[in-house]
Amino acid sequence: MARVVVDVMLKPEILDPQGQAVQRALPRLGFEGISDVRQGKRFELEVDGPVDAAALARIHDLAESFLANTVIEDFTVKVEEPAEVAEAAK
Amino acid sequence: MARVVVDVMLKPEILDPQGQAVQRALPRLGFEGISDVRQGKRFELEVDGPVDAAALARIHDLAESFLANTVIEDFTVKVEEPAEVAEAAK
Amino acid sequence: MSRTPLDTVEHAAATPDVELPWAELGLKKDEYERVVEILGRRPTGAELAMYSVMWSEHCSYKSSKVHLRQFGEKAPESDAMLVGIGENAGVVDVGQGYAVTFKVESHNHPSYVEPYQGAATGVGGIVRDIIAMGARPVAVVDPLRFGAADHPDTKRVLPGVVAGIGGYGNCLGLPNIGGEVVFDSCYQGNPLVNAGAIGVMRHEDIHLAKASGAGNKVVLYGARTGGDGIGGASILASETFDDAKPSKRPAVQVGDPFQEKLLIECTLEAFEEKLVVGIQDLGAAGLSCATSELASNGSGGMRVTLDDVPLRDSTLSPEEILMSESQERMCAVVEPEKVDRFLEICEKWDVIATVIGEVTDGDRLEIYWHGGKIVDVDPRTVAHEGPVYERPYARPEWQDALQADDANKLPRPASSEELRDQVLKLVGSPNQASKKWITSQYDHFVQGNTVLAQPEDSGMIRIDEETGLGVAIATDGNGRYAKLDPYHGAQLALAEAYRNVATTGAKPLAVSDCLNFGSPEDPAVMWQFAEAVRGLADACQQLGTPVTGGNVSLYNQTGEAAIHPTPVVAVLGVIDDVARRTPVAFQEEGQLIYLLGDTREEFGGSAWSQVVHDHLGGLPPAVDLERERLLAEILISASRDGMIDSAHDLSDGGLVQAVVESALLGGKGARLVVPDGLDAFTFLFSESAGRAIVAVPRSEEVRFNDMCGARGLPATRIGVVDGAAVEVQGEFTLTLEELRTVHEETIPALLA
Amino acid sequence: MTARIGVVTFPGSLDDRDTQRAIRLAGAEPVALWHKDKDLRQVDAVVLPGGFSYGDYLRAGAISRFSPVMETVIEQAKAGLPVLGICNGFQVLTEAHLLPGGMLGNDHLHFICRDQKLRVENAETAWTGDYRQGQEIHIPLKNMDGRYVADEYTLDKLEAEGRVVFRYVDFNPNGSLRDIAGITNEAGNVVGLMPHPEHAVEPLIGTGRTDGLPFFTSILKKLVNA
Ligand SMILES: Nc1ncnc2c1ncn2[C@@H]1O[C@H](COP(=O)(O)OP(=O)(O)O)[C@@H](O)[C@H]1O
Ligand SMILES: [Mg+2]
Repeated sequence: MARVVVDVMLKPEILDPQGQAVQRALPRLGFEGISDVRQGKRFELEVDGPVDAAALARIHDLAESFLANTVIEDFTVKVEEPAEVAEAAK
Repeated sequence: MARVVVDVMLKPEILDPQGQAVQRALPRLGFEGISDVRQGKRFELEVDGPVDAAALARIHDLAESFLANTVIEDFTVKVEEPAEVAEAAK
Repeated sequence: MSRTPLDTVEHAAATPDVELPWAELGLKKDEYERVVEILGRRPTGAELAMYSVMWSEHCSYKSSKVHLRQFGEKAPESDAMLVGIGENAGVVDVGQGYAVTFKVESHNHPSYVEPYQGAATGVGGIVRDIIAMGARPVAVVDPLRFGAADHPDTKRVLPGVVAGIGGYGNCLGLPNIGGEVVFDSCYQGNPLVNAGAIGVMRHEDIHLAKASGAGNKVVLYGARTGGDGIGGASILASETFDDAKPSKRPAVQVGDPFQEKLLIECTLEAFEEKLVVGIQDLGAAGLSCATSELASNGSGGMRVTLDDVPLRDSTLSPEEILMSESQERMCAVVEPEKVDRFLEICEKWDVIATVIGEVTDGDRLEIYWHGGKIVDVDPRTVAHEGPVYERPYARPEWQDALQADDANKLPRPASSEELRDQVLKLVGSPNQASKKWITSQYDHFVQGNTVLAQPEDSGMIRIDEETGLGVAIATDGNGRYAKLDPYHGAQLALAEAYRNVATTGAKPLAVSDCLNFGSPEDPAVMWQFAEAVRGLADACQQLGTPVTGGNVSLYNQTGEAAIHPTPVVAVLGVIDDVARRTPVAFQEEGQLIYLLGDTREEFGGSAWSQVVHDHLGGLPPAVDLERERLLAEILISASRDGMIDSAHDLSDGGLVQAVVESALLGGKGARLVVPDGLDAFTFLFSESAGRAIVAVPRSEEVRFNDMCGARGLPATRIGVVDGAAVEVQGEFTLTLEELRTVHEETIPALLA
Repeated sequence: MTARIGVVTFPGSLDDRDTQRAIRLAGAEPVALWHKDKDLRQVDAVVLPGGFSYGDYLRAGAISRFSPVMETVIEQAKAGLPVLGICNGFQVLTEAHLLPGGMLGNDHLHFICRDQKLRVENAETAWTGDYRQGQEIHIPLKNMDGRYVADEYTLDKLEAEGRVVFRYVDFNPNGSLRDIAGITNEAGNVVGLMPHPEHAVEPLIGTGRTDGLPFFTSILKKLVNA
């Protein structure tokens, strides 16, 4: 079993009120030096069977047609390496 | 300027209805072979200056005290490699 | 679009042959030529941007203007009207020094493309119109129409739209107190997302969108300007989807309700301290609209430095800044000595505010960028003197055949059994079923002044805690009626909203409307539009309720197929003490149920004909506005004198639908007797207009009957509130449980 | 003598005015508190009202929790100041760790607005004295993030110590664990709940019930008798 991660972020030209709210709060928390914050969604898909090119293509379609609305959002699809999976599980 | 990514996911033992809703919709969309979906948040922070150990430690604190509520969520902090940044920007 | 060198006015004058992309921006050749004629030279890129968005169908009303004039020409004398058509929203006097502003607008196209954000920003836009009048927004309503309930795309669009309306309105703290949800395959691909808002202020707080007083400062405040939604609403809503050219690809914005909430609070605080001379919200056409309208309505001119506009994206060209439809922005005109205080209030609420220009004593709107003058226009030519089309219109040739296809001739139920089955089918049909799954996603309680909300006949808000003064609002439209006869269909929409307001005990005062139609370039659609406007204007004149403002949404069609003509009408009413409001629910067993009005065999466009026969043909119910007025007077008097304990107007679905709703809401059944002279089927399903049912306590029966008799309103005793079932004597009995199941489970089963 | 009860306005607070009205109707004096001020203006108790403070961006209550006023509220709550968090206020209290556990999105993923039936499980907190133990009441509920979660240990502990103050009855509107609608801290001075008592204080308005008024009379009595 492998994990495929789909990250969905608002397109750069689109307002991201959530990211802005976080960014505006940072100075109050004593954090300086972060010039921009964007907030998006992360989907972790556990895929049965091998994550070959065909499987990735299907997940790409899924992301494009369902997980993201490409009118306002961009997405990326990545296979998570086992090492990362292990680390993330920490 | 570098990008640091903080991924925040619900703890595994906590019900994730959003992920489940996605998963339940998959068969209707003609997708098989995905055994689990979890949905979380992705924060992209644009950091001024070098992302050294000190900067990362501060972002770790930020994630722990603010970006995630560790009562219910886990998080990971990653520096995004320039290559990835380029790819994501595609 | 940015070119080097900067396309200044000077540069434009010196380079008459430069080709500008006027066609891509949606201008017709003759329109472009008029711009050149007005200016006496070619426009600069920035000027072209302004003219093209402001002359779009959405902003200029170029196809509808010639018809809309009737609302003014036929406006009834009304003492209530304080501000009429032409401002951001009309204002009505409701007594005790209070004024109320309300308006309905469409966000149809964006909501199809991105249901959540499209609908959310629709709420945001209408609320800014209300604040711009000087009022505190107190409630929203949302008349919605979708394709067939079981169509897969409805399942994509509806939940997003509802979540968006809720997400935005709930976050602003505005109770949602009414609306509609209608399913019909004619809206497939063209859902109608209309949103209305009401605001309250004291008379002296009314503000207008005008810039006067040379030297006064123009302050832009709210969100930074970004590259999202450039030409979005204006151009998107002025075209059908299939001819969208690449440059006009859907441009949808993301709303930030939190920012808007701050905007409300800081604007109201500035009003309170009398810091604002004129104000305008930024909606469609963004800064182009705000600056040209403020300048055009005022006495002087205006000079703006575009470099001072706070940007989210530093690469934006001046044309883009002028066209951007970034949400949650407002523009105020403030006297110089009050600017500091104004900025301080913005700062208190963490709202970015910047002086971007000032009022001049000339009559030009001048805009500067990087030191060069890129706009120099007479603002009236941009804002108010756009093209006006007398589009050809013609009654479609299919209209006769449609009307001849008489619904009264459809096969009727042959047995009591069949009658009973059809009642169940009606009550559980998507259009008649409970909309609770939807309306429970809206906050009804916030602000603590909600007297009535869904599923009452009208929403009602208390506006004065001491005296109990309140306002009521209902929105209605029936595209099926309007398709059969647009003139009377529009009147029926008005009549229904008027009746809904009166049913709750409030006196109808004024009207706003949202006219949703297909492409004005189709003469048949244009005829529907012309007829609907004429019908509405005539009816408003007769009912004494002036139109205070509204919105037109055209191009709601895919290819050749236009939506049903769908005029949606909002009626605002006033009630001097909300304590005497009349609810829909049956209150007490033993009370007598009266049917007010006349019932005829009228099935054209009815819910019965749709649900049982999937049929649309014949004529809609007859309109009798004098009767509507009388019915309203009786309902209001009865509420004032405590003669009735509940009331429900009859509309689509007819009497049986109304009785079932009153019964389910009150948890009390009804025993009905078919009155003499009517057959059970007509009694239950006819949609004759001008009717309502009321529940009268026995102690009031004589008094109530006397009142109706004296005034000449037919009142027929049809039954009694009783038991746990709806029984039609000699025909059938349906338990409340059975009814509740079909009524409440339909929508969740389709959508959840 | 009456009690002064503070109501905090955060940017995005919605029910602050309504809460002030409820306090007034109960006979106490409402005092407006501003999120940027650390000063609590010598109030005898504080209500954190409902709404979408900071748009509920990031997490409901997460940003407000770092506001200047909360610094003082946290400090004084620990010293015994009665604090009531309603809806968004409850979320702020969990984010501030004045109450255990956390709030997540409703399990059905929709905003929900309804007249909710509750059972009073603890009538001894500062805010519930005017109820009877076990009393069933109806209070409007309206939220997007109303699902109370905590680990099993915390839940067991809350129950064992009688710190579950309200439970949903007949219908769990958001997937809250163990039907929890409201909880209190160990001392009983800090209470948080999702439903909105301030919307159930006038017979004509909202659902037409007044089941929420005892919240405000309870605290008034407690403060005046103290
Ligand atoms: N989208 C909506 N938003 C808010 N309220 C709605 C919506 N749709 C329907 N309602 C409410 O549900 C009730 C029934 O709607 P409807 O049958 O259209 O009323 P009527 O026939 O009296 O015009 C009314 O109170 C109406 O305001
Ligand atoms: Mg009605």
